[in-house]
Amino acid sequence: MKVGYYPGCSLTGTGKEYDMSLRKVASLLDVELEELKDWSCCGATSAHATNHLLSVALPARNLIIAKHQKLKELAAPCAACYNRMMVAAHELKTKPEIERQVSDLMGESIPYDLSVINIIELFQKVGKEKIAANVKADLKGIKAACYYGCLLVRPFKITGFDDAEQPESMEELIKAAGAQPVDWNYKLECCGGAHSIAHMEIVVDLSKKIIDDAKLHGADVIIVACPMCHSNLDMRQKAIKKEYPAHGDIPILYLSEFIGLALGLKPKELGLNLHFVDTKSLLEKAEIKG
Amino acid sequence: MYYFSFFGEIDMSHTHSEVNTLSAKIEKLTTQTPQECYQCGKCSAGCPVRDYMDDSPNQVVRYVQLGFEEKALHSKTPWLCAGCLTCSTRCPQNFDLAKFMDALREIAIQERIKIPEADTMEFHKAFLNQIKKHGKAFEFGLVREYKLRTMNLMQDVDVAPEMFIKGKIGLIPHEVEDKQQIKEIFDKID
Amino acid sequence: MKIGVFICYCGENIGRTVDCAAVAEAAGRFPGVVCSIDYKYMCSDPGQNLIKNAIKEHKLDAVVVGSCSPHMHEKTFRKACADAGVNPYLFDMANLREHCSWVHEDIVEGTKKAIDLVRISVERVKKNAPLSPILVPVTKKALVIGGGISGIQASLDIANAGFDVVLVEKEPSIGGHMSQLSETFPTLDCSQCILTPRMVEVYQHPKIKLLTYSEVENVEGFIGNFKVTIRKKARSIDESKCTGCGLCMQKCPIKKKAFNEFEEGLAYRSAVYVPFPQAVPNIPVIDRSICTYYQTGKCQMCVKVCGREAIKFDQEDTIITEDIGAIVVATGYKLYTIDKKPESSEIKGYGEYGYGKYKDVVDGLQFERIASASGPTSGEILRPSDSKVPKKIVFVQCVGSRDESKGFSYCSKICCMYTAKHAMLYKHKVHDGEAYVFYMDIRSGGKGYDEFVRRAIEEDGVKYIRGRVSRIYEENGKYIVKGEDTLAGMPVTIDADMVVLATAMIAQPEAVKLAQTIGMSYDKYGFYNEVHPKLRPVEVSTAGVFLAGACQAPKDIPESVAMASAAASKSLVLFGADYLEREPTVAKVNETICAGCFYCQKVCPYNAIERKEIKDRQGNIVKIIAYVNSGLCQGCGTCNAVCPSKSVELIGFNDEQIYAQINALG
Amino acid sequence: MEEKTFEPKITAFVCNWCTYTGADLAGTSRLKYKPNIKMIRVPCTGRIDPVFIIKAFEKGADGVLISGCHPGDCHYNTGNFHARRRWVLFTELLNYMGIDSSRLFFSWVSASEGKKFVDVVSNVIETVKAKGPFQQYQKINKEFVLDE
Repeated sequence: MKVGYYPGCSLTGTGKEYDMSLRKVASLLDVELEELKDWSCCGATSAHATNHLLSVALPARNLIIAKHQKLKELAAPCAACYNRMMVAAHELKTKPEIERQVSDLMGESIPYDLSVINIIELFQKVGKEKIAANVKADLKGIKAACYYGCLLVRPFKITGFDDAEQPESMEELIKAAGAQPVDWNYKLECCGGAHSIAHMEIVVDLSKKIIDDAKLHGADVIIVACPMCHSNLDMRQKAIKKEYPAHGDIPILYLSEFIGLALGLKPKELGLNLHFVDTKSLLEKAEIKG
Repeated sequence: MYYFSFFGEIDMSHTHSEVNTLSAKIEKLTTQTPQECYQCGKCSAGCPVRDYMDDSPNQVVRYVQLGFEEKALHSKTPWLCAGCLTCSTRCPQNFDLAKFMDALREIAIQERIKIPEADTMEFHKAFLNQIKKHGKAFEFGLVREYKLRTMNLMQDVDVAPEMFIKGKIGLIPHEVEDKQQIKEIFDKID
Repeated sequence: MKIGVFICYCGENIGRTVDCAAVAEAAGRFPGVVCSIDYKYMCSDPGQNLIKNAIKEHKLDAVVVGSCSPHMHEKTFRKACADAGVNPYLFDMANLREHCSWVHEDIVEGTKKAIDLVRISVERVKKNAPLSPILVPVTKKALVIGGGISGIQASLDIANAGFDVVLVEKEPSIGGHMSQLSETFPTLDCSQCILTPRMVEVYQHPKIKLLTYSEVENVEGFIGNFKVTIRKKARSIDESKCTGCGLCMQKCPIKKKAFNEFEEGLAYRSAVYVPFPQAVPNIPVIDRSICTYYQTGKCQMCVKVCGREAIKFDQEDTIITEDIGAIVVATGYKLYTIDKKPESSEIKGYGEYGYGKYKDVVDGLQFERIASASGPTSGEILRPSDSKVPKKIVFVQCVGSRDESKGFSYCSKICCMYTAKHAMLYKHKVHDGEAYVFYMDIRSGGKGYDEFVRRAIEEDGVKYIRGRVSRIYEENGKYIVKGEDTLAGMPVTIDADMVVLATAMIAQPEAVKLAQTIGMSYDKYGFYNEVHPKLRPVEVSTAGVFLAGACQAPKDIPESVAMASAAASKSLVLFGADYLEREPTVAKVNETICAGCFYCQKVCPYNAIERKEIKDRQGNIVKIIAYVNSGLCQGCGTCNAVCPSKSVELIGFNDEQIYAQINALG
Repeated sequence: MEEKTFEPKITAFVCNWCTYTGADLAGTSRLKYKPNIKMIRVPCTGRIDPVFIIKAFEKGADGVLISGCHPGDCHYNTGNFHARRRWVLFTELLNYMGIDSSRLFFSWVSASEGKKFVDVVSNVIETVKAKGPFQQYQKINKEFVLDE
C-alpha cells in the first residue's frame, strides 16, 4: 500500500520520535510512505487565529504538491496538520470566493479528489487484523488511555471521522495491539494546545486534569496522536510536578510508538528515549527490554 | 455605537449604522450571523480555558449581538481561546463559535486594536514570522524570537537543555526550497 | 344572457385608489351587461338588497361583483344570488381590493386594472352553467386511532352523543403515556386515579368497539364514506375466555428476557404479560419473540395453569373492515432518547451526555416511573444503578428540543412544566436532597403553571440555573455535570447522584406511514399538519379527518383533552346531517369522445377515475371509458389538463371558462 | 403607442389555495407592486393546460407567470408535481417552437408568503420589461393559425 506522507514541522523537531516510529511501523506493515516534496508548514493555530485566508493558503500549497505527485491519499499524522488540511480543503470546496482568491495566489487550481487521512485512519486502512497478526510483544497487562485531543474528531461536520463525543477507533487499534484500553472521561478534553509557550500555566492545569483522569481509571500509559498534545502532556509533567509535588509521572506514547512496541520493535528504534517522562515503568510492566 | 453610561447601565440611545457593525463584519468573514446565538451558555460550560478568561465566551457573543463593540474587541477571551472546537461541536444552534473567535481576532488586528493578550499575539507573530522566513516552523528560532519579543527570557529553562540534548530542537532550521513562493503568499495576503 | 355588475367601494378601501364610479360606468358598456351599479358597502344588508332588487328588476341571469377577495365574501354573494333566484354558480367575483386597490398606488392605473378585472369576470360568467351541490350520504360511525387520553376523550364524546365508535390501539392496553405518569402538573393529582375510570368507561361503553393490539392498515374512500382495514394482531389468547386472573403471568418461567416497556426499561416482564396491572382490557398478550414455546416448542406452562383454556398458540392476525364516516387521529407522541442514532438519520443522539450509557442518567418518562407509586421502586426515589437515594439530583431541560444540531428546532412545550413537577416530587420525597434545574427559558404559560414553577423555586427550594449543560460523565460513582450559569456569568460543576434529562416529545416513528395511508400532510418532524393554524386547528387537508393531541405538536394533558373534544365535535357536526353538500366543481367525462387512454387515471391524486364499460344492446362491451366518481373527486383539474382528447372537463373551471378569461385580457 | 416607456403585460395563472391566497395576503399587508399583472385563478397548478400559456402569449402577454404551492404542500397532494413535470417538457416545446421560454416563469408562493409574492411579481415585471415587448409571437402567430 502506498500513501502520501505529510510529516509536518513538529515531526522534524519536538515530535521527531513520532516520525521515526511511524516510518518503522509502516515498513513492518507494508505501507510505503511517499513524502511530499518540499512541503511547508500548514500554518497551525497561529494562522487561523489571525488570518483566515492565510490559514487556507498555507495548507493549499501542500495540497497542490500532492496533486503534482499524483497522490490520492495523504496521511497527516499530526492531528493539528490533519485538522488544518481538512478545514482548508472544506473551505476551498464550499466557498467559491476563497477558492478563487487562493488559486489566484497559487497560480493553479486546488485538487478536489485528494483525501487527507489521520493516523488512525492510516492504521484502519492497514487493518486491525493485520496489526493483530503481526503482534510480537505481549501487552495484555497494559492499560492504555487513548487520548484523541481536540483536533482528530472536530469539527465533526468536516472531518466526519469516528464520533465527536464518544470516539472508539483508537481503542480498537489498542485492542488489536493486544493491550487493554481504559474507559475514561478526558479523551477529548483540550490540553491547551498552542498556549504551551505563551500561557504555560493553562497547559499545566489542563494537562494535569487529563493525566489525573487517566490515572484514576488505571491507565499505565496515555496514547496520543498529536505532537502538540505529546509535548504538552510529556514535556510539561516537569512543570506539573513543580506546581503539584505529589504528581507521579505517567509515560505518554504516540500511537505509532505503542503499536511499534506491540510489533516487537525496540524502544530505542521508536524513539522512546527521547521522551521527557521515562517510559521505564511501562516497559517493565510489559516486560520489554530496553 | 452603543455606550455604557456612567452608572453602568446599558445605553441604547445612540443609534448606529446597520451596515458596518462588528456583527456584520463577522458575518461577512464567517458566513454566519452572531444573532444565531441564543445565549444558552453551553459553549462556556464546556470551554476548557473558561477559568482564565475575563468574559465567558457567550458574553463576548452577546456584546457583538448588542453592538458593544469596544467590549468585544478588548476582551481577553478571544485571545485565550485555544481553538479546541468543543463549543462549535456542541452548539445547539450550529453556531461555530471558534470561527467567530478567529474572526474577532482577525478584525482586532486589522483595526489595530491594542491586543489585550499581548503574549499570545507575540507568539502568533513570532510563529508566522518563522514560517515566512523558512517555510516551516523552526522551533529554536520561534522560541528565541518569542522571548525577545516578550522579554520572558527565563521561561522553559528547565526543559530547554534536555531538548537540545535529545536533538528535538536544532540550531539550524529545516527550510523549504521554494522560499520565494512562501514569501509571496505572505506578502500578497498582507 | 343578462348580466348585472356591482362595484363595491368597501368604504375607502377600494375607493381610494380605484375610481369605482368609472369602473361601474365602463362595465355598463360591456356586451351583455344590462345594469352596473356602484355602492359603498356591497356586503352589507342594503348592498345585498341592491343586488337582489336588481336581479328582480332587470331579470338578471348572472351576477358579477367587484369587491374583495372571493375567499372573503364569495359565499355571501352566492347566497344573495340564490335568494333572489339566480343560480349561485352563475356568479363571479372580481378581486378589486386585495389584488388591486390595496397593492397599487396610482388611481389611474388602479382604475384601468379594475376595469380589466371586471371584464375578465363578465366574460367568464357568460360561460358559467347553473350547478347544484352534490349530495353524499354519511356513515355515522367514527374511527378513533390511538387509545391514549386524546383517543379516549374523543371516543367517549362521540359515543356519548349516541354514535358508534371504533377505537383502535396498537398496544395491548389503552391508556397511552398518561397511564405511565406519576402525578400531573399543576395540581399534582395522581394520573392513574383520574385516567383509569375513563379507560373502564371506554371498555364498558355499548357504543364503543375497542380493538387493542390492532393497527390501521388501509383507508379508502372519502369524507362520510371511508372504508377502513384494521389488522388485529394475534394475542395468542382467546379474549372471550380469558378472565384476566393473571395466573399465566405468574407461572411463566421467562421473567428476565424482555424489558418492561411500560416501566421504560426499569423492570422486566414475563413472556405472557399485560403491560400494567390496570390494563384495559385486562387480557394478556404472549410475546412470541421470547416465549419458550414459540422458540423451542416446549414449556406450555401457561396452558397448564389456565383454567379457561384461553391460551391459543395458533391464533392468527385477523383483518377487520369497517365503514366509517369520520376519523379522529390521536396517535400521540414518543419520547426522544439520547442514544446514538444511525449516521443517515437527521436526528442525532447526545454523545456529550454519554449516549445513554449511564444508568442513572434517565429520561422524563423513566423518572415518572421512579416517582410513581405503582412503579418499580413503589414511588421511592432510588437511582437505577444501585437503588440508593440520590441526595443531589440534576434536571436538564431542552434535551432533544430547541437543539438544531441534534435535528430539532421546536420547543417541546411540556418539559418546563414536567421538570418543575419532577423537582418538586423529588423534594417532597427526599427532604434533605438538593435539586438543580438547568434551563434556557422557563415556558410556563397556562392556568396556574407559572405559579407552580414559582412554588418549586420559592417553597421547595429547587435551584434553577440558567444555562445549558455541556457535558455529563461519571467519576467515582458521581455524575459530573458541567454547566454555566449565564446570569452569574460563571461556570457550574455539580457532582450529582442522578441526572434527569427533560427529553422532548417527538413524533411517533410510524407517523409518516399513517399520514400516507390516510392522506394527511406532516411537518419535517413527522407531526401532522392542521389546515389552518388558527382557525381550523383540528382539521387536516383530507376532509373528514380530525386531529387530537400530541400527534399534531407537543401538548400537555389539558390541551390534548380539549383538542380531542374539538375533534369529536367536528365529527359530530358531520354526523348531524344525513347527507353532505359538496362543491359541484368536480370533473366530468364526455363519454362520446373519451378514447379510454386513462392518462387521467394515472395523474388523479384521489383515485377518483374509474373504468366504465359501454355496452351495446346485446350486452357486448363496445369500449371502456373513464368515469369520474364525483364523491372522490376533489376538483383539482389535473385530469382536465392532461386529457389528450379534452374529454374530461372540470366543471366550474372548464377550458371554455378559462379561455374566456384569457381572451378578455387582450 | 404613446407611452414613452414600455410597460409589459403579465398574465399569471395561480392556484387558489397557495398563491392566490398569498396575493390576498400581500393586499392585506398593504404591500405594493406594479399593476402590470393580472391573475387567473385555477384550483391547482395541475389544472393549467400548456395551451393556456400559448393562448395568453397569443392574446398579447409579454410574460406569463405560473405559481402554486410549494412541493409537498399541494392542497390536492400531488397536483403541483404533475404541473412541474409538465413544465419541464413544455419549456422544451416552447424552445422547439421558437418561443422565448425565458418569458415564462414558475414559482412557489404559499398562502403565508405575501412578501415573496410581491418579490416574485416585481422580479417578473422587471425581467420582462428588460426584454421588451414580445413581438416574436405575433410573427409566429401569423404563420400558424391556432384554433380559437
